[in-house]
Amino acid sequence: MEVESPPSTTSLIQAGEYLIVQKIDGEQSRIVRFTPKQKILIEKLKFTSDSAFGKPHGLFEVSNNQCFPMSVDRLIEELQLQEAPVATTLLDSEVVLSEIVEASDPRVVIAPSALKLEPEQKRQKLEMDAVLEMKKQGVSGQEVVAKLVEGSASFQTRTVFSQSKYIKRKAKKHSDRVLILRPTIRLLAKAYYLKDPDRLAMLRADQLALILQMAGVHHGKNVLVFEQTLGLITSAVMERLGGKGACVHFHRGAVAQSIPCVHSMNYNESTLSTFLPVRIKCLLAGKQLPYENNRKACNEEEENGDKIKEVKCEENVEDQDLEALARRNDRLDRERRGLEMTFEGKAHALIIGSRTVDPVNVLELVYPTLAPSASIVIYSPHQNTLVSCYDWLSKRQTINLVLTDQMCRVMQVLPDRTHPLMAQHVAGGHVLSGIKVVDQ
Amino acid sequence: MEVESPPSTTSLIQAGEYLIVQKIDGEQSRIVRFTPKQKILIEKLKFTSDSAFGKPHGLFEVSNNQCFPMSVDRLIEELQLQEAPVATTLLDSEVVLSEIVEASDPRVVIAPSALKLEPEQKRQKLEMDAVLEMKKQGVSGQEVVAKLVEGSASFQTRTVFSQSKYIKRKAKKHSDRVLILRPTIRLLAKAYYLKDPDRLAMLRADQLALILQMAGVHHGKNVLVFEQTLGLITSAVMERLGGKGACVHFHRGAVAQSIPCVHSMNYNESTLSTFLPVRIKCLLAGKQLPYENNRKACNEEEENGDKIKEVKCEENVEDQDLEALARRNDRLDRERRGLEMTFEGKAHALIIGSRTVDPVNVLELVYPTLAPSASIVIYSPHQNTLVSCYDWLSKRQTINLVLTDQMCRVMQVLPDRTHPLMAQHVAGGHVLSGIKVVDQ
Amino acid sequence: MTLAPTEPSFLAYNERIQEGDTVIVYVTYGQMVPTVVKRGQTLMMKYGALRHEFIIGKKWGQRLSATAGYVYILRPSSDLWTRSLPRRTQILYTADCALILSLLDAKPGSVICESGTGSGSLSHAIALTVAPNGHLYTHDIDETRTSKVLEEFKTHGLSSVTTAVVRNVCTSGFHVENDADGVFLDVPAPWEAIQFAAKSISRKRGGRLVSFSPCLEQVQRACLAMSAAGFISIETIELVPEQKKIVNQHRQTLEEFEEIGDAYPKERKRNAEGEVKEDSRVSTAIVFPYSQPTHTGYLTHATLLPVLE
Amino acid sequence: MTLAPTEPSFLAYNERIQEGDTVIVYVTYGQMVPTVVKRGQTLMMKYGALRHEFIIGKKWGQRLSATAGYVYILRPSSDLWTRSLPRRTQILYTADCALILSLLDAKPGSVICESGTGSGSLSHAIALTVAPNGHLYTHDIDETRTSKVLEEFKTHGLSSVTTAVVRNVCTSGFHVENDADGVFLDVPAPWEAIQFAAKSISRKRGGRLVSFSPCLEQVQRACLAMSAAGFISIETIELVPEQKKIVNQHRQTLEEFEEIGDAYPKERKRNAEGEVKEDSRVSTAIVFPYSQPTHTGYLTHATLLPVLE
Repeated sequence: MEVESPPSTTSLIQAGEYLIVQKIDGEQSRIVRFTPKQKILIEKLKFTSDSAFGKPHGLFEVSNNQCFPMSVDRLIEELQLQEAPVATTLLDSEVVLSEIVEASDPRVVIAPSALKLEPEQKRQKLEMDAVLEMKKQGVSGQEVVAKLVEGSASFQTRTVFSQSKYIKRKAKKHSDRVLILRPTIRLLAKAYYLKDPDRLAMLRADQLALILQMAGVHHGKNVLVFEQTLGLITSAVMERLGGKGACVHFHRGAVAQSIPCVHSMNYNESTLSTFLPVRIKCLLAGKQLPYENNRKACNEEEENGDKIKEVKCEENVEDQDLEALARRNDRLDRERRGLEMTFEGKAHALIIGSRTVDPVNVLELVYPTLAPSASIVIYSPHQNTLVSCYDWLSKRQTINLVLTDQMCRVMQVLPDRTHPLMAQHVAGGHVLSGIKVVDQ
Repeated sequence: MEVESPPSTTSLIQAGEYLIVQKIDGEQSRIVRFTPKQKILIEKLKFTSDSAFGKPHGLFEVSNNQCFPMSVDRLIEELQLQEAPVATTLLDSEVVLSEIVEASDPRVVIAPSALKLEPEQKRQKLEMDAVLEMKKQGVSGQEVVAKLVEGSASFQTRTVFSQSKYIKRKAKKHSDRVLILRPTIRLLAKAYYLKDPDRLAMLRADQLALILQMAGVHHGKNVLVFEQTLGLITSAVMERLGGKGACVHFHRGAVAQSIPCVHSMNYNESTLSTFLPVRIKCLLAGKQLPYENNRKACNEEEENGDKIKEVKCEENVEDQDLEALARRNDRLDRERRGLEMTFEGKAHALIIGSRTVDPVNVLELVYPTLAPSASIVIYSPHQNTLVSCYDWLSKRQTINLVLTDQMCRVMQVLPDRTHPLMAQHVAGGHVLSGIKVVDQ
Repeated sequence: MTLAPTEPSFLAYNERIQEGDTVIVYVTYGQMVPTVVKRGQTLMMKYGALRHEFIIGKKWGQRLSATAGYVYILRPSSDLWTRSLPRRTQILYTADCALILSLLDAKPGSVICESGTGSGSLSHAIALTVAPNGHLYTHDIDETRTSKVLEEFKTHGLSSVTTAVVRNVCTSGFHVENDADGVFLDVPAPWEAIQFAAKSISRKRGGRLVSFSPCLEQVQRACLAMSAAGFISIETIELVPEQKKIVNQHRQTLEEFEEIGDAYPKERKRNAEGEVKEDSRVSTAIVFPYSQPTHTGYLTHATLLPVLE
Repeated sequence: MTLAPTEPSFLAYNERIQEGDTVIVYVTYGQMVPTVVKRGQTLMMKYGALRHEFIIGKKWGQRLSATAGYVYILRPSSDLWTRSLPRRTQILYTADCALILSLLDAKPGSVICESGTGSGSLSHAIALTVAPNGHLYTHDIDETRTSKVLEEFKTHGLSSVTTAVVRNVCTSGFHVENDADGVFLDVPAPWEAIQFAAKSISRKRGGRLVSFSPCLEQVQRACLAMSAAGFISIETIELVPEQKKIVNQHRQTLEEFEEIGDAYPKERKRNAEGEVKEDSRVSTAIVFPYSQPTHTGYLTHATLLPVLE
C-alpha cells in the first residue's frame, strides 16, 4: 500500500495515475496506469499516454496516436446527426417503406420476424483493407462510417430497425471518441465484472452497493473484511471510511495481494491510513506472528503484479533494506491494530465476500469477538453457502437475518424503441445480512 | 373420474358445470360447481346459480341476488367514463393543480414522495353502514363509487395519481360486474396459485406451460405423471392429449385423490379415456395388485371432497354394489394399461411435479423402462432437489439436460403510467428437463 | 398404444426410424441438426460423416457412430424443432412459445390464426397442439416464408391441420372470419391488426388474442386498440428465463486457502497428489452463461367474449 | 479507536448507550421502533412497557426485558432507520438507497443535492455517507417535511453536514450552483429539473445525476432532457430485489408418501412417534413472502463532464 499516488483532488491527468479508459458507447472499460510514453490501447484504438498528461479528465478524440480534449457539445451534436439520417432516409425511400411490412406509422418499425439474417461481410463492398487504409490516412471515424453505409449493398433494403442497428454498430467500431476518467468504485466494479466475473466472485456493482449499505459503512467505522473479490470490497470500504475508522483486511501470505482495486483508486495517505492488512496466519493463530523472512516478503509482493515493487526490489540493496524495514514496521503496526480490532470487540461490522472459502470458517474465527450490535454481511455466488451461514448464525445470537438476491436490468430508452436490453450479463450472487446481539 | 360432465362444446351455462367466477378487475378467481339453487359468493357479491343457467358464458351484472347477462360494450363505456373524471377534475381545480408539485405537464403526475399516507377511513364521510344500506336498496356499484368520491374529504387535495387509485380501489370494491367463464387450464392454474400456492407446490401458470412444452405433450402421446399439484399437471396433459394417448397418473391410496383440477375441467368421455390412474403401491410392487376392500375404496373416495361420490355411497346398496363393481373393473383396466405404459417402454414422456416426494425416488422406479428419446421434465419448488436429480440423470444416459428458472412479471400499461406492477406474487419453482438416450 | 401411420409425421410414434422421417441429430449440447432420412444420403457434421442407411431401422434415441465420433438420433418435438430449425428470421424460443400456447388456451381442436409465420417456430408448436381436429392459419407478407413452412408441414405430416397464407393482416385481415378460437400477432404495428383479429374470432364461442412486441410503445398502442375492439381482461406480461448450470462447488477452509490459494479442485489434484477430499465438493447451480437473453418481447393477451344473441 | 463525542450522533461509537441517543428497539422481525432515550420516559410496545432509565448505560445490541417479553436495543444505521422511520410519504428502501449512493459516487466529502426530501430515508443515507466534510442539500416543496428532517438531523448529530431547503427545484433550481458532485431527483417531472441539476453541478469537477421515476414515460422525457443538458453515459436501470426465507425441506420417498401422505414433519412427529429421521431434512431457501414488491422505480443515471477552460 505504499504506492505513491497523486492526490485525488487534482483535476488534471498526471503521470502515474490509474485511469479508466473507454470508448463512447464502447463495450470495454479498461483500468490503466498511465506511465510516461505508454501506448494506451482500447478496442483497437491506440494513443500515447503523454498526450493525455496535463489535460482534464473527460472526453478525448484520438487521431494519429494522440488524444485531444474534445467538448461534449460536439459529441452530442454528432450523436444527434447519427440518429437523424435514419429517419430522413426512411421518408425519402419508398423501397425501404415497403420493406417495413407496410406499417402506416413510420415511427414504429420493429418487426422481429421481418428481420433477415444474412451474413453481413458478403454484402459489404468496402473491403477491410480499405478501411484500415482510410484510418492510416487519418480519416475520422465518422467519415469511415459514412463510407461503410454507402458501400453496404443491403443498406437500402434493411428495415429502419436494422439500419439504425447497423449504423450504431459501425459507429461503435470506428468511433475515435474516448473517455479518460478518474476511477470510481462504480466504474472499477463494472470494468472487472465485465472482464472477469469469475475472479470477482460474480459480484455485481449493485450488490456491492447493497453490501456497503447493509454493513452501514461510513466515516469512523471499524470494519472487518474477508474477501476474494480483487480488493473491490476492501477498496469500497476504505473510500467510505474517508480517513477515519478501520478496514481490517485478512490476506494470504506475508503481504496483501491480488487487490488491484485498492491500488487503482489513487488513494491519498489519509484514506490509506485506514487500511489494516492482517495475515490469515495471525487470524488462525489468534495473535500476531513474527515475519519469517524479509527477503521472501519482498518477493511475494511480486505475485501482486505490481510493477513499482519489482522496480524497488532491484534498487540499491542498502536503501532497499532500510525501506523494507520501515515498510515492515508499518505493516506490523497496522497488523497489530487490525488484530486488536478483531479480537477486542472493537469491530462494528463484518463483511465476507467469499469465492472459494467457506464463510462459516471465517465466522467461527471472528464472530465471537465482534462488538454487539455489529452488522454481519456475507456475499457468496452460491446460495447454499449462505444457507449454511444462516443455520450457523441463527444458532448464535444473530437477529434480523435477511437473505436477498436482486435482479438488475438495463433499459434501452429510445423514442418508440423502449425495452429492457435484449441480453446482458446476469451472473451474480446472494447477500445474507444480520445483526449480532448479546444477552447482557 | 366417473363424474358426469356436460359436453365441453356447449355454449350455455348448465347445472352441474364447474365454472370460474371473478369480478371485473377483481383479485379473486373462484372455481365453483354450479348446482341448482346454489348461492354463489365472490368478493362480497352474491347471486343464485339458477339465474345463470341457460345463459352464455361471459359478462354478468349482479343485482338483487340475481345475475343478468351484460354486453361488453356497456362495460367498456363505463370503464372509459371511470377514467375520464380524473382528468377533468384536474383541469378545473386549481387546488389540485398546486398540489401536484406544480408540474407543468398535467399528464404526468406521479410523485412518489408527494403522496401523503393518511388513514383513509377517518376522512370518509360516507359511513360503512350507509354503503351497505345503499346496496340493499339496489343502488348500482357505479353510483356508490360516485357517492364515495363526493364524501371523501381528502379527494380534492389528492394528487391525480392517488385520485385515480382511489376511484379504482372503490370501483373494484363496489363493482357488481362479474365474469362467469368455462374453466381453462390457464384460469385454473391462476386461481389455485393465488389461493393456495403451497398446495400447488408454487407452480405458476407460465411454468406449467413450459413443462408441457418441454415434455412435448400433444395428441397421441403416452405421458407418465407423478405430481403433487392438485391434479393441475395431470389435467393439462389430458387436455393436450385430446382423447388419444395416455396420461398415466400415479396416486396414493386406492383411488386418485386430491385432483380437483381434473374434476373441474368438465371433460367429456373422450378426454377422460386417456386418464390412467395407477396406485403408487402397484408402482412400488412393479405389478398390479388386487383391491383389498371394496367398501374401503368407496369411503376413501370421500377424501376427495367430491360430493357426487358421497351421494352415490348412500344410494341403494344393491345398485351401489353393481356400480362399484363396474367402476372397479374400469379402474383395474385403466391401471393395467397404465402399468403396461410404465414398465414396457411405451412412455414417451415423464413429468414429475413434486412437492414433498424426492423426484429421484420416482426416477429410480420409472426411468429404466421409459422409451428411448423420451423427454423427462421435473418441476420442484426447491432448486437443490433438482440439482440432485441432475446428478442422478447425468450419471444415466440423459442428454440435453437444462435447468431453468423464469421470472414472469405483469406490466401496468396506462397512458403516462406505464411500469411493472409494484407488487405481485413471485413464488415459483424450477424446471429441469432432459432426453433419455440408449447405447444401442 | 403403438401407432403405425403410413406417413412420416411429428405426431407418429413408431419405435424405429423409417425412411422419410425427420430426425434430430444431436451432435453436442447446442448443436442439433434436423434431417429427413433418405437412402443414399450422407450427413456431414462435427463428428464426421453419417450415412442415412445407417439410421433407418434404428430405435429413436439411439446412439450412432459417425466416422469421427458418435451422435444421438432424437425424435422431433416442438422444442427440438425450435432449437434446430433453419432460421430465416428471428424466432420465438421455447419459453415464449410455451406461454403463448397457454395464453391462447390452445388444445386439440382449436382454430388458431397466426401472423407472421417467420421461420415457423411457433407455427409448429401451434400445429402440434391443435392436431388432429383443429387448424392453424398462418399469415406472412413474405411468400418465401409461407411456402417454406408449407413444405416443412408436408414433410412433418402436419399438412392436414395447417394453411399458410401470403397476406398482410394489418391491411387485409385474416384468412378466416368468425371462426378462430385464438389469434396470435407478431407484427410491427399490432394495433392495426387488432380490429381484424376481433373479426376473425368466433362470435359464438369468443376467443383469445395474444400479441408479442419487443417495445413498450407497441404495447401501449396495442392495449388501446384491444380495448377499443371490445377485448377485456387485457394484461401484459414479460417472461425472463434464466438458465443455470450445475457445477462442483469446493468449500475451502481458511487454512487450505492460506496454504494453497484459491486454485480450483482440478488444479489441486496435481498439487496435493491424491489428497483431495472428494466429499468437500458439492453440486450446486449457478447462473450460466454469464450473459443471457434478458428480454424477447412483451406478451399482451386479452379475451373476446361470445356475443349475446 | 473508540470515540467519545459529546453530542449524540449516528456517527458516534460509544460502547454504552447515553441519554439523548437514538436507539432502534428491535421488537420482532419487521417491527422496530426508533426512540430517543430520555430519562423519565417509557416505551410501550407489543411486549409491554420499557422504561428508558433501564436503557441508559446498557451496551448497544443488548437484550432487555420489558414487562411482557424482551427486545434488543440496536445502534441506529442507515438501513435500520429506513426500515423504522416515521413515514410521511412513500420512501426509498435500502436496495434503492444503496444503489443511488453508488450511482452518485457518494463518499466522504461529496456535495450532494437531493429533491424531494420526503420522509428523509435517502437523506439520512446520503448524510451519513458524505460526512464529515461533505454536505447534503435536500429540497422539498413541503415545509413540514424539510423542518421535520432538520429536526431529525439535529437529534441524529448530522446538522453540520446537512441543509434542508423549501424549494421547488423544477422552477427555482437548487440551493447550490456550480458546486455539487451529485444531484438526485425524485420528482414527478424530472425533465423540468434537469437543466437546474446541470447548473448545480461543479463545472470544474463535473458530477453525477441520478433520477428515480416509477413510470417509463417519465424516464423517456428525462433521458431526452439529460442529453439536451449535456449529460453523457446516460443509462436507465431497474433493481428488483427478491427476499428469501430459509426453511426445512423434507424429502419423502414414495413409500413414505403412500403411507402417511404429504404431511409436513411436525405433523409427522405425532403420527410416527419418534421415528422421524431428522437427517432427511435439509435447510433450503425459498422465495418468501410469496407476494413481494416487483417494482419501485427506474433509476436513470448520467455523467456531466468537467467543462474545458
